[in-house]
Amino acid sequence: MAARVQEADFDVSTELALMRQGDARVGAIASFVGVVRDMNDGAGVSEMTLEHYPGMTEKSLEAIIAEAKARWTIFDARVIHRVGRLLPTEQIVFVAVSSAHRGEAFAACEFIMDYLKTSAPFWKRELTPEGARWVDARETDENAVERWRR
Amino acid sequence: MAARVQEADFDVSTELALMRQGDARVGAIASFVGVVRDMNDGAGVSEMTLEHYPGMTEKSLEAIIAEAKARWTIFDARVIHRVGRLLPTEQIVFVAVSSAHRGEAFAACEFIMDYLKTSAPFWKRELTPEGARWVDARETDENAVERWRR
Amino acid sequence: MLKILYFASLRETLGCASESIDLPPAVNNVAGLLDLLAARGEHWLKLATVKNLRCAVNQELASLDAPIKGGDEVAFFPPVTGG
Amino acid sequence: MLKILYFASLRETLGCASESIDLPPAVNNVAGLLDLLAARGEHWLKLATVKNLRCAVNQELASLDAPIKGGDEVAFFPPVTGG
Repeated sequence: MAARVQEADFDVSTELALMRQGDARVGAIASFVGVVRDMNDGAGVSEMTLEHYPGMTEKSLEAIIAEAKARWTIFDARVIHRVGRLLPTEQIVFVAVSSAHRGEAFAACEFIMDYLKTSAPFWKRELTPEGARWVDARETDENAVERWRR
Repeated sequence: MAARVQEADFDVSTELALMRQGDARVGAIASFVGVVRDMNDGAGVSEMTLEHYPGMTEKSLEAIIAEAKARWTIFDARVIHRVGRLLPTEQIVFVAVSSAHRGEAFAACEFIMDYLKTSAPFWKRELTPEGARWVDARETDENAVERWRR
Repeated sequence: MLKILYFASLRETLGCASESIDLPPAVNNVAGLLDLLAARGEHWLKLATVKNLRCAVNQELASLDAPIKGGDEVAFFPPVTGG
Repeated sequence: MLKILYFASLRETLGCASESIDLPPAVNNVAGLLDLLAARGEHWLKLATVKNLRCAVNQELASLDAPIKGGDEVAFFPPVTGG
């Protein structure tokens, strides 16, 4: 599966090696890692819990990857998204795209992240000194995905 | 040093971990890996040798990183570029940028790659069935860097 | 039967993660289902008025006029915040 | 003394990786240096006519009218192709 949802951490080098080693056409791999910050919307964050919609999550990530492959000449695209309890500085999400040249890889990788942020069913709940709270969606994420509409 | 030139391979996970672990402000890391392809300009490539200009190389990479830091709100930016003999599917270059949010990280990472491609003194010589040849500069790389001019 | 799922803050507000209901013949889209649920009163009223309510029918994002029928899986949730 | 470096295909064509020369007083920019080198004849003539010649003065990219003086390090090379 090009998309995985898991509690366990992931190893970026391992994923990138799998994308390179089987395919000597690959000249470029753009990737992204989302990380838990210790601060959000002005409050300290000591931990975060990620909830998702099993079944729909995987389908929506696969659909985003398929759309990226339809738009750009890319070879492979992978997404790993963690769920459950996460601490600051821990990895949340990994997106990587391989292609012959870097332009397609960068564009498709950013596209996948922008769509994931607005259409994949994950929700963050963070623990602050004032208690637990659900993270609000960002307007900037809606603006980011708007760029790709056609 | 934020920029390293070396013959040895690099481990992306190790580099990304260093960028995350010391700084809980980091919410996003965009990265890029350039890879040796087994084909270029219509000819098979069995190996590649990278030459550089010691001294100027490091200075030019540090200058590109400084310019990226001046243009975007980013925390850390790293470049590793290998030199010497490399085989298809091997890693050539690594660029990574950390920031609070993904937009800055993606833009700065692509900016650094585009400038590296046109201004850092590296030269590729590849071995094909017809013998060794120096790789020609690509016009698309000049176009890519032109986007960032202001 | 219609399966309904609630996620994140909505699940907490409603005190319900999932339920299965008999779909009355008169209800044939998501908006109709929301009216049906709101008629339960109390915090269920919030469901129809919550800001930026998102909905999926059979695990695909859908709008309030999306058709539904017995056997479908309908999910309600706030805007997603992963990544 | 002026240090001159040649890289990549240019190094191979000229058969020279680096040299140190006495800079004549009349030569005060990169273009003047190229004329001086081309006057050696043979393959050195190519240096002044090579397509897309790039140049660095003291390890910074420079144009042909960049000033040079004794003690400087000047490098000539083809367009870069790393990354």
